[in-house]
Amino acid sequence: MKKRFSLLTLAAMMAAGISLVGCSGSGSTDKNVIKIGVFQPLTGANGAGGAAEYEGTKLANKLFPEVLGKKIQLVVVDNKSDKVEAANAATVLAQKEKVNAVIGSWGSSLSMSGGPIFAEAKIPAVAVSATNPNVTKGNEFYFRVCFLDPFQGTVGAAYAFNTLKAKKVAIIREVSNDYSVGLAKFFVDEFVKLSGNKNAIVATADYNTGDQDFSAQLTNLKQFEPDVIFAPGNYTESALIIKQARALGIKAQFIGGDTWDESSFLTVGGSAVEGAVFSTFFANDKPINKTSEAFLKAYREEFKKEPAAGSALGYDAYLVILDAIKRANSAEPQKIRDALAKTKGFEGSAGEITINAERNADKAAVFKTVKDGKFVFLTTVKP
Amino acid sequence: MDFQTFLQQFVNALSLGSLYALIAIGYTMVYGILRLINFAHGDVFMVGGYLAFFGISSFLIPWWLAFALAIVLTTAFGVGLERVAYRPLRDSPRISIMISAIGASFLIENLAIVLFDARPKAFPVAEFFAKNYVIGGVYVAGISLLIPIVTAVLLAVLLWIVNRTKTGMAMRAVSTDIDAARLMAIDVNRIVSITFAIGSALAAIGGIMWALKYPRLEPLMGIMPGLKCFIAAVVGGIGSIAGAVLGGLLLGMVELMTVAFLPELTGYKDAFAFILLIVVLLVKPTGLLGKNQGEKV
Amino acid sequence: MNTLLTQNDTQRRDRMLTLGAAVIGLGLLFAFDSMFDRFTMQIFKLCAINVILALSLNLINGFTGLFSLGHAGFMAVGAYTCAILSMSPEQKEANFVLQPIMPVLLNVQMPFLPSLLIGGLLAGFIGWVLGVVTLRLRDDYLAIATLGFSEIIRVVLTNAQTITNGSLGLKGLPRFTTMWWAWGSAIVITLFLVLLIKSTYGRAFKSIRDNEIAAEAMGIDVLNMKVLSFTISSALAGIAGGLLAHYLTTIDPKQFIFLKTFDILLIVVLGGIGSITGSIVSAIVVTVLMEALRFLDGPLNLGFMVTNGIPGLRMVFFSALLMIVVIFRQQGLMGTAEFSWNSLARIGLLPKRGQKSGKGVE
Amino acid sequence: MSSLLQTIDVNKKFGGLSAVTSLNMDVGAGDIIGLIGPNGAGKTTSFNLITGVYTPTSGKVIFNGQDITGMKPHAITHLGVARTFQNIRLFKEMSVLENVLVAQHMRMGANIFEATLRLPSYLKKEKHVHERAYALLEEVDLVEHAHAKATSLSYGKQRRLEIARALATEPKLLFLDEPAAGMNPQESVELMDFILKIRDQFNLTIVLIEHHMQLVMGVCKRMYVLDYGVTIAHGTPEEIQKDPKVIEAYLGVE
Repeated sequence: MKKRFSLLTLAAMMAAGISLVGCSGSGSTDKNVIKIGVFQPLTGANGAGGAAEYEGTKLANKLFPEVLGKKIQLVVVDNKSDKVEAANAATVLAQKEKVNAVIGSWGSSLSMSGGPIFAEAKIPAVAVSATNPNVTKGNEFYFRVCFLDPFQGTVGAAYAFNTLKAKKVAIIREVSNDYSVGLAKFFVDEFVKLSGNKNAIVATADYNTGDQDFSAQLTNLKQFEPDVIFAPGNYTESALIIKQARALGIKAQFIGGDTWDESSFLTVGGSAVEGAVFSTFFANDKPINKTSEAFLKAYREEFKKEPAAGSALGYDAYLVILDAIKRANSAEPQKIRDALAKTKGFEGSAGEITINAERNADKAAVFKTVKDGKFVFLTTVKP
Repeated sequence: MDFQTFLQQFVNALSLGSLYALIAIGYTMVYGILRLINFAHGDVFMVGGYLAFFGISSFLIPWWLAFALAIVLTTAFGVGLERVAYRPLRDSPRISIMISAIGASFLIENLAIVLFDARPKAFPVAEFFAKNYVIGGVYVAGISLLIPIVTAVLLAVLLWIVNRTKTGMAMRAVSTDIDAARLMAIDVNRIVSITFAIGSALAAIGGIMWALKYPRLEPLMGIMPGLKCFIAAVVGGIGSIAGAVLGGLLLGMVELMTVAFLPELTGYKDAFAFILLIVVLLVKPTGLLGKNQGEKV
Repeated sequence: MNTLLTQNDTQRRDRMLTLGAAVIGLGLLFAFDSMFDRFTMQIFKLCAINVILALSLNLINGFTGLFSLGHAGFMAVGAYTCAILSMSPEQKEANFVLQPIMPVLLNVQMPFLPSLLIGGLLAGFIGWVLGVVTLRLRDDYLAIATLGFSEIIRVVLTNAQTITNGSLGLKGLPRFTTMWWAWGSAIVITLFLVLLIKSTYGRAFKSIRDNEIAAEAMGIDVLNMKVLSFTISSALAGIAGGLLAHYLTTIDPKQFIFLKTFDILLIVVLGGIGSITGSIVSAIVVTVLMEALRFLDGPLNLGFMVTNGIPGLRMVFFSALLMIVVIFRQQGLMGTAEFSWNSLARIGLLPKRGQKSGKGVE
Repeated sequence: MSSLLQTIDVNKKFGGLSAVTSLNMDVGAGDIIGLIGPNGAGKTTSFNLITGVYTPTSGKVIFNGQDITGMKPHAITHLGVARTFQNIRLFKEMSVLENVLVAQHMRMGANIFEATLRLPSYLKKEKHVHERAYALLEEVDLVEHAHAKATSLSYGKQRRLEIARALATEPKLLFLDEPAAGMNPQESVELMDFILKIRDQFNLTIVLIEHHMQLVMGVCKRMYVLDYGVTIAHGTPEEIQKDPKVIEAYLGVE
């Protein structure tokens, strides 16, 4: 009896499972709809970043729902901040939903998981804030609307050397995070080059993603009395680092990268992050162009809060694709791809975007600092 | 490394270690009674932190009231967890209970993602806790002074409960032999509930202290502290309250001192706890202060 | 009334049925290969990989009764070994942007099969070392020690920059894991495990699970047997890891966090701890459901209201399912039962097996 | 008389507690020896010390001229010592047949490759152990239950299965821990005959723990009486029955 039960349940489960997979791909093949896939982590470790970018894309879709007289439909898949899930999610977009183009994903490693799948299906993908060079390297179909890790590391070093006149720099990096390790390396290379002093980097400390206590590392760094501490990494860890550094009496200037551009950085860091400087894509207190102005207005109305850089870029990624479709006068993926590659001087909310031969965006970096508990625009650094 | 720096590192380690100790006590109590690795302990800890957060941020009640409410609600949550997930399996093979614990942990985490949102939240730290002090050139955050005191007080209270009260005696009886205790007319279910209540209250206090020291909340924040505090409990000798405190302090020391003295090994920090665990298990499986218990043949 | 068959007839029938099923199965694989679209194919391949993972975890947890939580680590070892051995020097140079790869490893390039096998062997070897060290520990201590060990492996992979490319991970691995590789491996490994479990070694494993002290007293070298089972299980996990790496074409240390082991455990528990059939069915069902239930995370139309999309709901479903099964149906879908043609006969889908000849029963 | 098993001054302490003190047993080949005493007298502990479950705190265990003190249980079984358990320890999820087959694993000498590849050499061994297993089950009258789960058997049958399983390891020396526990008088008498039968048939030496006096007195050639871990008497059943110390130890017990 029991056995009969389990065998029957088993059969039922299998049948249900298979039919579910079969029919869940009910993506309409309506000719008058253009589908853009949103390939983002909405849950898991990268959930926050993915959600911010998605907000921007969603807003853009609301403002510009049509192109070439056709409706644009966003197809959202959650890649769960997990590589296996990301590969599956990418396959859903490419094979089942047959989207015309893809936006995403937050997190370079997730983008890389989807990369080969989009390339094989010949569907263009536009990364929003994935800054690892490997995302677009060797993949004819992956583009991005942001700059790269090397660039951020380099401008960070230039800022530390030229503007802050730093002599002694310490590094604290998140070893289990490719982003942080990458930025740190390019920062060090550039700073040593600029200062001509091989010993200008006085100390390097490491930590792991998810760590909460950095007091040992910071106490070690403190002995070297650095002028500047470069600390690229997740905003939550970074905010805790700065907080703990101040509690340990470290007065050095902190510099970071675009990941700090998140309101939680301010709330977690509190008064400790006052004066921290970082490079990013976008400043919301000073619209740099008309698109920027329009975006800020609409975003504030829609979400009743200040946008993160990721949201602006998510907005831009959508517009860049829209622009490419217009120029190609077709929603055919291959043609969108070719048009994307020719994007030049496109006015995005986070600055002008020119797609170069490596399918990366040539654009300026924005420097911001924290003042009175708010992000404040400092300066722009061109490549 | 000069003496000042060493002293600073020592204080850092003491502060982290006493936080570990605080959570490890709860772990060791539950394990001591049920021989169950409560994988969900870390998640109860997370719930404690979130409840305090919602009290302050959403309901705008004073922090002390929010803390008290969070501790009470988390305690109820822990007792409920035992009812639902562990009690039905009390006489099942150990593997089943362990799977149930893993499942419970999984479920709480995923529910937290749905209910609390996956994005990290900043814990509002009251002025009172945010002060920093400089004592003889050593920088100490106010909260780092408070945690060892809280841990010491709780340790004293628990030792008193376990060794001096009737409930404590019943707890010890259940932990030695659950069947014999039943025969002695001890209400085992009640004792287990009380143990879970104490363990969960400790987890809640630990969660709040953690959030005050590292003011960032996220649904998965309990996993690593949970594992590490379990390790601390094992190292100290499972079932031994003093051992848990010792294990917690030791783990804090090992983690921070390795980073301090061998900075090039920092990337391996999370491995130290596990290496310490494996070494202790192999050399002295009962932990530093634990007692031996063999299987009857 | 069912026709009564003699035992010999039954055996012949079973053999014919098995042969028939194998032919049909092979035919189906061929049909799927040409029929399914890319997406369904991806999921179908993932099913095979999860079958291997579930079976290997079941060997140690279900058949030998050792609660091990180290599977993610062994997968990682297999995945990395296989990837590094099979990538071309150019791909490696392109990947190692921060620090160059160790020169010894740079120019190694092997075909998929030897890479996969070496990955499995290395995972097995590490499993053997870990087994010798930790298998004298009892259940819950063993669980936590193996979990710890898998985390240690991950931490080492993250930090061994010149071997693994650290946190940057590896990308651009050749897409070797075709349907035939995935299912071929799954079938070979299933066959191997069935034969192993049914052999005297399988009986020895199960005796340890059922009563360790009695097993020892019956002359079973318990520690040795545990180590053997653990080593095989680790090696198979390594092979699954290698297949996974070349299925995804990109790997990094973070994906092998210990929570990955819990995913496999979910499959094993749902299928029935100690049932090969259960693990296979459960691996397929869970993999398919993981995809099929994706809609739970998106906006839901419940008829009376439309939710805004609750990311994470899908995982709530799976964790709740796990809890319900553990509490209400501890033995999982199949318990320790296995599929056999007789079980089909018993529920009336095939003629009944005759009474056993020989010894007069009744 | 050549002795098969000798324990020389074996002591076992748990913490501060002496469970067995100065155990000096001498068992000759072919003997049936009884080990009796009140509950908690250290009888099962003595078994565990000899079969390797516990390591003696001091003293030596000599089996067949070889020092087996501190050897692992499976190694001792390999040398030819088998046992049953007081609290039945069958392999619960396995069939009756499989329980007996497991016990032959050690003697099969099959390596894992021939076993998983089903090489002819292995199939031959497998056939042999199956035949032997059926023969042993026949011996204990359990053939009809061969494919039933071990735990589905009645209590008495489970005890018989434990004996069959122990015999499958091809022992020279067999320890039976309360074989008659839970049996009715009729069954006990049958058991007595059975013990004598297997002794002769398999050339065994048997040591048994039993509370059932009739059975012990009936089959044992000599016996040892333990109380609080101390051997208070040993000798033939007649001598034991008259020993005042034994009577005192049992007074009020039964």
